[in-house]
Amino acid sequence: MFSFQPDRSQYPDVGPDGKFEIDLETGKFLKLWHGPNHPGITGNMSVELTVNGDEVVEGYTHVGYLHRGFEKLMERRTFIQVFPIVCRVCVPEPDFNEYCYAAAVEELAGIEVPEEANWIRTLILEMGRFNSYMMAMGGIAGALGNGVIGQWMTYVRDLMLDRFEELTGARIYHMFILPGGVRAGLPEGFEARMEEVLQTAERYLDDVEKVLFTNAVFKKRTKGVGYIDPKLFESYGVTGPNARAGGVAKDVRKDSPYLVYDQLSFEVPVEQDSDIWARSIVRYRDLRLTIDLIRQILAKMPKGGEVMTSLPNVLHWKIPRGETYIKGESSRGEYGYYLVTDGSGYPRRVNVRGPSYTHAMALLEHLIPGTNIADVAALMVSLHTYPPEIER
Amino acid sequence: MKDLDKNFKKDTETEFPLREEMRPRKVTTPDGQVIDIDPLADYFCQEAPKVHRKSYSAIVEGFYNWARANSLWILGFGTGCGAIEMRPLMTPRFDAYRYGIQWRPTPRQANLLVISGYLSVKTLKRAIRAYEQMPQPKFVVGLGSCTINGGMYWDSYNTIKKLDEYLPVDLYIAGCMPRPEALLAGFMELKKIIRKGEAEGANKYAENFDWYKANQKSVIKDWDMPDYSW
Amino acid sequence: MRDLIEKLTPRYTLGNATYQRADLTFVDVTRDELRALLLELRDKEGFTHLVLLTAVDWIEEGKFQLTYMINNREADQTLGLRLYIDRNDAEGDTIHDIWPTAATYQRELREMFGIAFPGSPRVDEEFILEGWTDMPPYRRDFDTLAYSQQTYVEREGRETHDPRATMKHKMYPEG
Amino acid sequence: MGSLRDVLSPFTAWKHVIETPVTIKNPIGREAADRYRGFHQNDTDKCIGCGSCEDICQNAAIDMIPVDNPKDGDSGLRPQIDYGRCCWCALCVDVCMTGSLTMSNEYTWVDSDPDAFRFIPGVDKMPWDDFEKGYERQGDRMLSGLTRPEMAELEPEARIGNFDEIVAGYSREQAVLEADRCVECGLCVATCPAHMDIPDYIAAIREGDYDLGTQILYETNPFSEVCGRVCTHKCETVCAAQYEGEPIAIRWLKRHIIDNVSEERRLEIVGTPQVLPTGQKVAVVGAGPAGLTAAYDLARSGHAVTVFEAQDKPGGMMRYGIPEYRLPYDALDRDIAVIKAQGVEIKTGTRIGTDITLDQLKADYDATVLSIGLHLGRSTRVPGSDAPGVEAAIDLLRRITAGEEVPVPKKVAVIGGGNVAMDIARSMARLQKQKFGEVGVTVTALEDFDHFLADKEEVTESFEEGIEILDARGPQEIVTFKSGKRKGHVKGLRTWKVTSIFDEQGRFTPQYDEGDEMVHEVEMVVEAIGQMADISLLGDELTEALEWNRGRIAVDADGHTSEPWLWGGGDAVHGPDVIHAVADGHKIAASVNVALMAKAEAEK
Repeated sequence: MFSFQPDRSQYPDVGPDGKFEIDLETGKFLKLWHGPNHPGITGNMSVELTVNGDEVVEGYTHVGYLHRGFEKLMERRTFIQVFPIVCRVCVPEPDFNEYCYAAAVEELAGIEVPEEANWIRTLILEMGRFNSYMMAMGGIAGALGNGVIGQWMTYVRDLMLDRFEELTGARIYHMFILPGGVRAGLPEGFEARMEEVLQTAERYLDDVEKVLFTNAVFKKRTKGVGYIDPKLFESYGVTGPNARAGGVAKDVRKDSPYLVYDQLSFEVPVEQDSDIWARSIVRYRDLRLTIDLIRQILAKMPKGGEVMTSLPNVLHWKIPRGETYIKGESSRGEYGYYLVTDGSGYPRRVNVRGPSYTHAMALLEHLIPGTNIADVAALMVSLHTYPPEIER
Repeated sequence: MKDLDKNFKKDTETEFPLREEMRPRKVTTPDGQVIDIDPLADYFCQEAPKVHRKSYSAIVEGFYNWARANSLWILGFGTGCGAIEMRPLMTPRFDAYRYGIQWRPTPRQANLLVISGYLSVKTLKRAIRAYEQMPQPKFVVGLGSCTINGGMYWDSYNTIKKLDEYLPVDLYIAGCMPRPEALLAGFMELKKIIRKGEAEGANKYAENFDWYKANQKSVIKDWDMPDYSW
Repeated sequence: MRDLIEKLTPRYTLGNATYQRADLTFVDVTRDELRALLLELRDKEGFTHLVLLTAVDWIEEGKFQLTYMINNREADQTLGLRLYIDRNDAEGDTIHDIWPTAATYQRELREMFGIAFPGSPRVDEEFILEGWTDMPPYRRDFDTLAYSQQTYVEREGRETHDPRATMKHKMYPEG
Repeated sequence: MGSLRDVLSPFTAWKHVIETPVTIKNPIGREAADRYRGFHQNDTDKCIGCGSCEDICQNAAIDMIPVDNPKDGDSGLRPQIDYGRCCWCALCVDVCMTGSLTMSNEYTWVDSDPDAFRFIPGVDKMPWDDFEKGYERQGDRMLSGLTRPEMAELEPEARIGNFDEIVAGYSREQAVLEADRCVECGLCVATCPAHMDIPDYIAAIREGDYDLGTQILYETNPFSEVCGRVCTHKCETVCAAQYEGEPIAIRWLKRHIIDNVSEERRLEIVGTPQVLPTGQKVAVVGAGPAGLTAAYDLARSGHAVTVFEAQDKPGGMMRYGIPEYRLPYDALDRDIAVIKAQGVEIKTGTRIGTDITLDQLKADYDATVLSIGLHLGRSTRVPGSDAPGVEAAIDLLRRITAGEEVPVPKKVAVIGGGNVAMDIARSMARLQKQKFGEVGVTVTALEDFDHFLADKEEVTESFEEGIEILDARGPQEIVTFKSGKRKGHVKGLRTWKVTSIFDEQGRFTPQYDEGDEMVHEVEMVVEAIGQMADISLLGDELTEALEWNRGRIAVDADGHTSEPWLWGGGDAVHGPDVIHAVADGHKIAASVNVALMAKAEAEK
């Protein structure tokens, strides 16, 4: 007789702590490797699942497939030479690295940035957030089998890449925010073309609303799934949209405004349910907010002025001993750079604190037990993690 | 390029023990039988690759090459940054599918491995396995500076510098990273090479198998898979 | 922030405090008091969020600096606790029971700096690197370029010339 | 859960079926944005091969490769870029000192040969060489400073009435700012005749390590006080910073180092010869820069050196040719003190030919260095140039320095457009100011201002001091009084407008516009059109024996004359220039040292 109840007759013994006693030698468990190449993972990372039937009893993350040793490489590059490599730390949203690094260097070297450069930086960060959320929307829909959203979102993201290209001169790694300012001002007619992209994006987002968020399947598979207890947020270092989906209205943009965020008016979207659904809808609303912010920035920003201060000669630029931490709100949560200088021409230490570092490992390992194999991908993507920033 | 410190002494002594799950052992099945398993021998076919002979007739070979050229199935394995520029190719704006190019989730269905940028040693191990699992004829495209000469990770301790030391590469695309348009141009070029019958990377791999293996093992310290994992 | 440091000073041996920004302070702490201090800061002072845990290698002084950066989200204050430990047989105390996420940081420090954290979960497993045989790579005395040149093959045929010498030779060929 | 709406709503996606496809018809080769950072271009005519791009490239992607037909003032190298390394960050474009390096917006390059991805932009022909669009720096270079800090100097009113030094030298802050601009390319090192390690001592300024700086200076030049003030700074003419902005003030930075090290400290740093005396004796004729430099080097090699100087004080042209307001005598004395501390004996007031002969030197010494300088003024030989009231600039300058009486009339004309002309004009102006309270000096130069020989600062400062400079005027006649009490004395100078100076073959044949004639009413005419060596002291026999090269003693590359015991150098051999003389001094000393050591070896 067909039954919705899973057959647990073959299941292994349960130990005194209420968890399965995992002994691979019993043959009741199967090791299943999820990754490193898997469409449900944004980037290269693997999760070693121990499954029992289609239920996951244990999951361990394995990272390091993208490790390039950035923090080491930065130590043997001069302050300006670090600038081109920082953006590579995170592929889908590289600009945050550029901003954090530039701001850290500026703080320790005592450099003032022109006002207009701060506006352009904010614009770039929001455009980057837009792109990142577009990938996240496509990813979460794709992980649940709704491929068309991914197609649309990639298209819209590509339109934004065109805007990036004409503003910064590159598509992915913009290398535009350098210590002291930004490389150039807005090109002629940029605002109009940006408005066109934003309108296209809004049109597609309306469709996303209809196809994804008003969708019985999506609701069924996400509501109540992947619940993170808000009590765990502090102990697991959960920040950004993942925390906002659990009722924590924290956003660095709002709480400790950097760049020109204090001159923009916005409300941070918050949800309460803390499940995959809530995380998705928070991102969706944050994406809408980003579109609004880009409009605000373009309307309010000064144009045609200085965008770059004159730096000391970068070939032998030395920064006195000191340390600082610069943070900002990336699309995935608090992103920070910890920079230590020792008075030489090279950073003593750069530590990149990416939100994925806490989200994709300890937290994910905590969430995985008890889920279905099919939900692991959705769970991962809903946490919106980017492996390159974990392992650097 | 400036001259560099050569005094550094690398530690080459440490030997790596076989990982626990790779060791031969006895296992009890759920129905009570005790069986011996030797993962290295059981999980992999250990036969070395063979050179893929050309067809006897030039016309037939030409037809084969035409067919191969027009169905490039790419393994969806983004090894480095460059993978992010492959995504637009899969979507309507650039739409590589109209050129007979598509992405497959498993190596068994793919004939083109795109090494999208840098390869850390850890990923190299997986890339080698993925490559060897692909059916012949198969091709490798190296994407971006990193595959050519190390790129911006030229001094990194964890990324390889010359892809062609470890895998046979049929084509390189310059850029960091190359745009989707450049990728498409590269794939078109690869098609031309295939149609001319010059994309012989896989045969080169089979012919110089020992050389490639020695190179691979020189950087992968914990080699715990059979030499050929097809 | 000064208030907090002053408040804690009678009970803890706090060294050298750096007031980097209005919302960012660094202060030296001692290993014995670290745990008690972290707990007090977390439970009583609202520093509930562990931002990062990392190390800085001061090889000249024979020390590792462990930086525990904690954040009070309500007051928007970040506090960096600097703990100096000996570089030889470096060992830190695990704080994974205070913040579970610290376990990940400690694994990384173990692998990249060779700092032991006894008792931290999975701390001795391979984390990012695989099959690594050399000294922990983030240590200052590890030369990544030399390692890379000895391990990997570079493409040949590159050579460069010094503008100074070349021009001198061009202008004064006889010497 | 799930309403009917939730089931039906997703089907709205089907509306896209009837929308126009967004697919780009032919994506291959789609043009990139105007600012796109694509493949590199290099304007090889503009490029000077300074290697800043190589220095800044964090990927070690750039090599400097020699190319054919380099132009003057460039290293002869061009950047080669390895696209197996490049990350298209464009820092090389941003740092480029001349703005020659740019990026096109081309981005497609596929090849199956991995070694193909290297090229020298601008030299290896590439399809994108002529692309207009692409990345170029916005505005001026921003990664290193463009302008020199202002140096404090005396105002014209304050300086015209005296011989006080005009420029004050850099303060520490200014010097660090200026030193910071250096990109350490080293083009200056090659250009400097003495090959001073300019980037290194500039780096020492940045570090604040003046002891090290002094040490570096003395390795190549014992006349840092002098060269820090009056060097012709050929280095600055090739400085990479000059193409966008001002060249590094190398001369002032040198002076800054030496200003910050006391004389005693300098003696400590330089020390005394650290070798055993060789027992070889060297005579040096002329205590000018070449002679003293050779003496310094030889003394440090352990030889006993005696310098013979005709004037009362050592220094040669540095003392008697350069006015005090440019080079204070105490600065020169400090330099010479260090040289004397090496055990060099300087016999002043000893004129060769009268007090002692070269034959005697030949007999008494193991080697003789001839560095006699150019102490005779050349004459224009226009009618009237032998009249009373016509003076030679070089002679006047010497007399001013020596404190001898010089005639100071109200109106003076100077013929010549070089630095000596400026020196004498400004010296006369000072004397006039002291005597009459006003300046009346007119300088007439053959060259126009675009091709002026004197340094720009000299000209500007002369104008500031109220000196009249007339460019492109050729002297035709020195008009004399035909009658009266002052019959035969200078009355004025008649000049014509110069239309061209050189003919098509580059020979000196000035052409004049005779219609544009001027007569300058003056009481004194100073000729400052060049100097020559006083070779009479050689004696007929030696003059006969030596080989000559267009009126100058011929020497080989080491400064050796055709006589085995005699070396020659300095202005007398190579023309007037302090730093050349210093370089000559080193060269001669090295050559003499080799010869003497061989001799000492043979004597053993």
